[in-house]
Amino acid sequence: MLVLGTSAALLALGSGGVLLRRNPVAMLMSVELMLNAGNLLFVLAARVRGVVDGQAAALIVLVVAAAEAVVGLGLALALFRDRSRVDVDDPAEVRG
Amino acid sequence: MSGVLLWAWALTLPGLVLTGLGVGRRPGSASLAGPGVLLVVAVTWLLGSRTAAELRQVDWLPFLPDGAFHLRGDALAAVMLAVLGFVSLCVYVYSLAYMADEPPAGQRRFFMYLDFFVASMAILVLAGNLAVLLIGWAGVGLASFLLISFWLDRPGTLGAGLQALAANAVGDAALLVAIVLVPAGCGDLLTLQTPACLAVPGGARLTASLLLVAAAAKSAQGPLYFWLPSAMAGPTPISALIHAATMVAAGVYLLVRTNALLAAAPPVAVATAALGVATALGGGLASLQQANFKRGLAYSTVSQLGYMFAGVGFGAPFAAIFHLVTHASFKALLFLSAGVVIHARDGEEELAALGGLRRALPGAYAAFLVGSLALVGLPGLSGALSKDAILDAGEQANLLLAVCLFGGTFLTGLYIGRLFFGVFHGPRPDEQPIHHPSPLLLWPLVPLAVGAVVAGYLEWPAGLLSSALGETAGHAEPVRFASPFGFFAGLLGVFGFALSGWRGREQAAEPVRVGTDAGWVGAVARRGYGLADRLAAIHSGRLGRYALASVFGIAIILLIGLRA
Amino acid sequence: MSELFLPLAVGCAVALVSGLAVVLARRPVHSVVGLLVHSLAIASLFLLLAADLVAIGQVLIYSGAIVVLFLFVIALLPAGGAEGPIGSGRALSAVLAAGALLAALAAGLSASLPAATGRSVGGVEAIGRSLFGPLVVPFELTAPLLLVAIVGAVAIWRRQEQAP
Amino acid sequence: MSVPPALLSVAILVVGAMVILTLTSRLTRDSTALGTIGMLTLVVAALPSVAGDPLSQIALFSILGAAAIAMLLVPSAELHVTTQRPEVAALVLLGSAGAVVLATAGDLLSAALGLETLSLSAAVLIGLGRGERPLEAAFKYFVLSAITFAALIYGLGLIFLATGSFAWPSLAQVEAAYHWVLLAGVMLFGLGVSYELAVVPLHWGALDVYTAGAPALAGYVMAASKVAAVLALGRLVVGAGAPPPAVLIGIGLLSIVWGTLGALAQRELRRMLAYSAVANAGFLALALGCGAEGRAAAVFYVEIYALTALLVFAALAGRGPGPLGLADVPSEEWGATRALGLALGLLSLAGIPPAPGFWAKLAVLAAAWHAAGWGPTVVAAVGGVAGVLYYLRPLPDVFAAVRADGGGPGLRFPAPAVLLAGAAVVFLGLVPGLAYAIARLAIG
Repeated sequence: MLVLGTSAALLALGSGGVLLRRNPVAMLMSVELMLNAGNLLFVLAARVRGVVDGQAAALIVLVVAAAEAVVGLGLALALFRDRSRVDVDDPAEVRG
Repeated sequence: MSGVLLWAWALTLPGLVLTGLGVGRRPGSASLAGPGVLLVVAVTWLLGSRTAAELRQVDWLPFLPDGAFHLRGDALAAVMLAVLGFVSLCVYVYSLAYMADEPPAGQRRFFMYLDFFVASMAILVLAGNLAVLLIGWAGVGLASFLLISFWLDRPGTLGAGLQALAANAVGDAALLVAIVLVPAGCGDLLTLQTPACLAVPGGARLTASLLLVAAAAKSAQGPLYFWLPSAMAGPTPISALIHAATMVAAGVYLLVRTNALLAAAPPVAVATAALGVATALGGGLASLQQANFKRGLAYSTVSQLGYMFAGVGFGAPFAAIFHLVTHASFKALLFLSAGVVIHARDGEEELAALGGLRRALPGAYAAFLVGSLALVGLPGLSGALSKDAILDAGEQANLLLAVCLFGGTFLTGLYIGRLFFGVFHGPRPDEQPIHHPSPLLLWPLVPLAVGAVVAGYLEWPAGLLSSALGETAGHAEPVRFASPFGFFAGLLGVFGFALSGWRGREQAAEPVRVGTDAGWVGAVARRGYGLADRLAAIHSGRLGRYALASVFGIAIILLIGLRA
Repeated sequence: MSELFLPLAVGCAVALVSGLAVVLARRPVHSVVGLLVHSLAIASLFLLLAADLVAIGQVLIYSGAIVVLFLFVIALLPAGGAEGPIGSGRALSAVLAAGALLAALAAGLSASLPAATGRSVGGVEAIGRSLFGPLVVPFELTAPLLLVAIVGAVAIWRRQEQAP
Repeated sequence: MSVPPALLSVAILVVGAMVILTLTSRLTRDSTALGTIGMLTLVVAALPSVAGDPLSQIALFSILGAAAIAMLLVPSAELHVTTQRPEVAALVLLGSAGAVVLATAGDLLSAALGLETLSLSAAVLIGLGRGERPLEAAFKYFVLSAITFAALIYGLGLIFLATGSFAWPSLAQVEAAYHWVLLAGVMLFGLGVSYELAVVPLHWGALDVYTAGAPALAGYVMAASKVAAVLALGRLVVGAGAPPPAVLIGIGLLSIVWGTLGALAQRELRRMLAYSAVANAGFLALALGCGAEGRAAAVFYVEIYALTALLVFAALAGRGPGPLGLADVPSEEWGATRALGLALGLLSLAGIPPAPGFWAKLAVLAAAWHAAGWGPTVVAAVGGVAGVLYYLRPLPDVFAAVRADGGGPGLRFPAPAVLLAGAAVVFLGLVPGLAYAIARLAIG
């Protein structure tokens, strides 16, 4: 119960961080918090359910998080390296 | 022969391809054969054995209640095809001369659009069920849009085309709902009124109302009239063929085709009649206020379509079809002779700048006079007989509406007289040069003029048309005719016509400004686009906002889903 | 379970507080340090939940690789990745959205939860059996994902480096 | 242990991508060889579908078909660095592998991995486009997808908590105590998948991608992700009975209204297409909430929509990545093939029968009438017909601009893709029953 609450709070905290920060890297770190919340849930569920698959899935999600971080940071770097200011709201030339 | 009739819609497609490939010394000449063969096929069928043919490929669209590919060639379809072939053949020939000043690529495009239109219209009248009807229905709408917007470099043509699309879309939405709401197995245009097919909440009234909305949109009735006058931005041959003689009559055709359904829903039938009468009067009044030659004629079309709607609503589908046939020839004649005038004056359409053209353009003058007299119902001409049939039916069905319609004939005389005397009589307002029309522009007027005079005798006194149509246009008992009601209506029309002549050109050219142009359309369009602009402005391109909206969205949808 | 409660509570608290530090730290470097602490706290929670291998993985991949990667990128960003001031409107809306998400989750989770029973499972061998047994397909599917990540990162880098 | 046919295809796609990546330096200059290897991989990858069930058949055909058209367009894709065509081809193959996995996965964890593979390759593919705009769009798309993906992973955790397995869940079979946990989990998972569908309120990133990406690649991203997302969501709805139909219908109608209004406001062709994609996603979500007929209609709709969108984007490929204002349509250089392809695509999107887009809308409307009743049907019908107001707007200009001899040398490449997609669109329009029958078998 405690851990479940923590994971939910972490998910919300991460989403709040994504919305709060203007720095793309901080934003991506907040996304990592959200993914960690999911991982915590997997491990907890493995324990509650007594099924080890949850732990294995947590390992796989770790890999996914790494892959996501690599691509995300690559894109952020490419987009912001030549800008004087790092603010995710600055590139707003494309307006959907 | 019956089999050929079913595939008549494909007849103009070879012409479309050939014209597109650039065959023919004069652009468009390769397309001429299509409507000619169409006319021959339809007339041969009517003169021959008249065996109805059907083609039914079931489960073509398995997700619909009736998803068959269903064609039906019967008398009603053949009559419509004959009208289509006749008018379009005249218009094709006329267009060869009328569009000759366009660059060759433009001419070819024009004729390809025309071919596409004729094919779509033929599918529309040959359709056996709602699904196939929709193919033609949407096709003619598309052709209409493309042809209204044909002169892209002129201001307002695209807007006028979009207006037509918007009005059509209202009708299409109604038709789409109708096509999916009928019970499984229903959709055949002739069996919509059977009890099995009315087993939906709302029943006959709902289905019939939806079809009425669709028909009203296509035929510019009631509040949906607004697009037809704007459609005059297209070339004049188009105004004659699509926006006077054939496509706008598709709504009338649909109601006639499904007249049994209308008969099963009396309130809707009364609404149809009332809508028709109101539009007939409103259109006539509006025509009096136009400063533009073609718009004046367009409102006349709106008004005459109102007569046809009234005929269907009075329970006399045959009268409506009869008026459709006569109207096709005299209104096409009016538009084409107007086109001669406009062509001779380098595109001038304002009444104030036209006048006194009687001597310069005797051919157009004579043609327009014949068309006008047929329109006002000079006893003996085609319009008199068909209008008589409608008024006669109204007298038996709903006297109050019939009397209103009777009064409308006076308006008809007034407005067409105003256009006729305003353009051809009186002094010339300026000394602009006048090009003499080529024979190609004038020859097509001859068959149409003949039609305008004699089309009525298809029915009177021998009852040829009603016996040919038989059950396909309701219980087509030969109309009594020469009823005093109809006769006096004709005289009233002629009186109005003469009154306009007596008032003279000066007053005639002066439009009566009351301002009945559709203000509500503009308001709705402004609101709609304003809303759209505001919504689009939400998309600021800022990632922070987007992320915020996404997270909020996830949270709210999650909450709703857990509470639902 | 009861003897585990206190350590678990401490672990959760550390994870949350360090997470808050990640979100709130003014300088990106501080955020990274927060992420490091957070990751270690999560790993300790894993240990307490008897997920030894996942804990090791967490330390190696997260603390070892991902956090370092973030550090590198911050170093490469202009002005050290320092960001402009965050307006109160942005802060308020972020708090509101996070709150809404938490409320929605709470609505789903609090409605009915069974008592936490469970038994401890884990061990390298058991996880290995899982990864090469029921989860072999997802396990193998990490291969194309990693391939995309590698190709993607390299391609995006080449895009900037070799631009005309 | 027998390997499911779809997984075999995935393996083939990955191998093909690795071959291309290994030979990058050689293939950079030889676009013929690149195209050959790519197409060969796709053809071989399609072979296992012979042994597959209807679901994997439909997934393989539509996704690999989209990839084939994209592969034909790779030589004309507007890239920032023109030597990156091998990478683009490899990413198309890998993204397709992800899409196939998402659509056919046997368990949810695989589906999640497929989704992530697809969205990462999509972000990179878009990011490689020429200029700064595609990069910006790719970054936004990526961040927003990362948020929803984290929510999806959390939802997967909840599902695992409730059921103790990663199999496709069922609300009916879960222990009563875990009912709400599972519902929350399925909702979050479904929302994560919906991001690929681009429904409101998760449409922002996709809008940017469709607007600013290189046309050749944006069309592929749009087609592959929508097909895969519809199949995955359909399976989720069938098995779990969630997300609740009312939610799907609500999201669908909101998207239809939103996308239609947004498209009406546009004066630029690409943006108009992007907003209309949201409206079309709305039709898909609406259909998914309308029972078995609705799900079949959704699959039918997405096949046709994906193909038509590909046709339109193929016709726009090669003209450069910049915006194409509606007022500038006449001055574009249109070859006959491209102009007619664009016109056919627009007609189908607008719903002019017998173009297949119209049949798709009718199928959704029929399902909506039976499952959702009056209100949704009327809203969808009006939203559907309103499409003519924006889709057909450029049409007179396009027809007027057709020149038999038009199209410079740079515009030569898209022609095969346009012809392929156009032929498929015409086929679906004339014989819609076949596609619908397969869709019905796949997921009904």
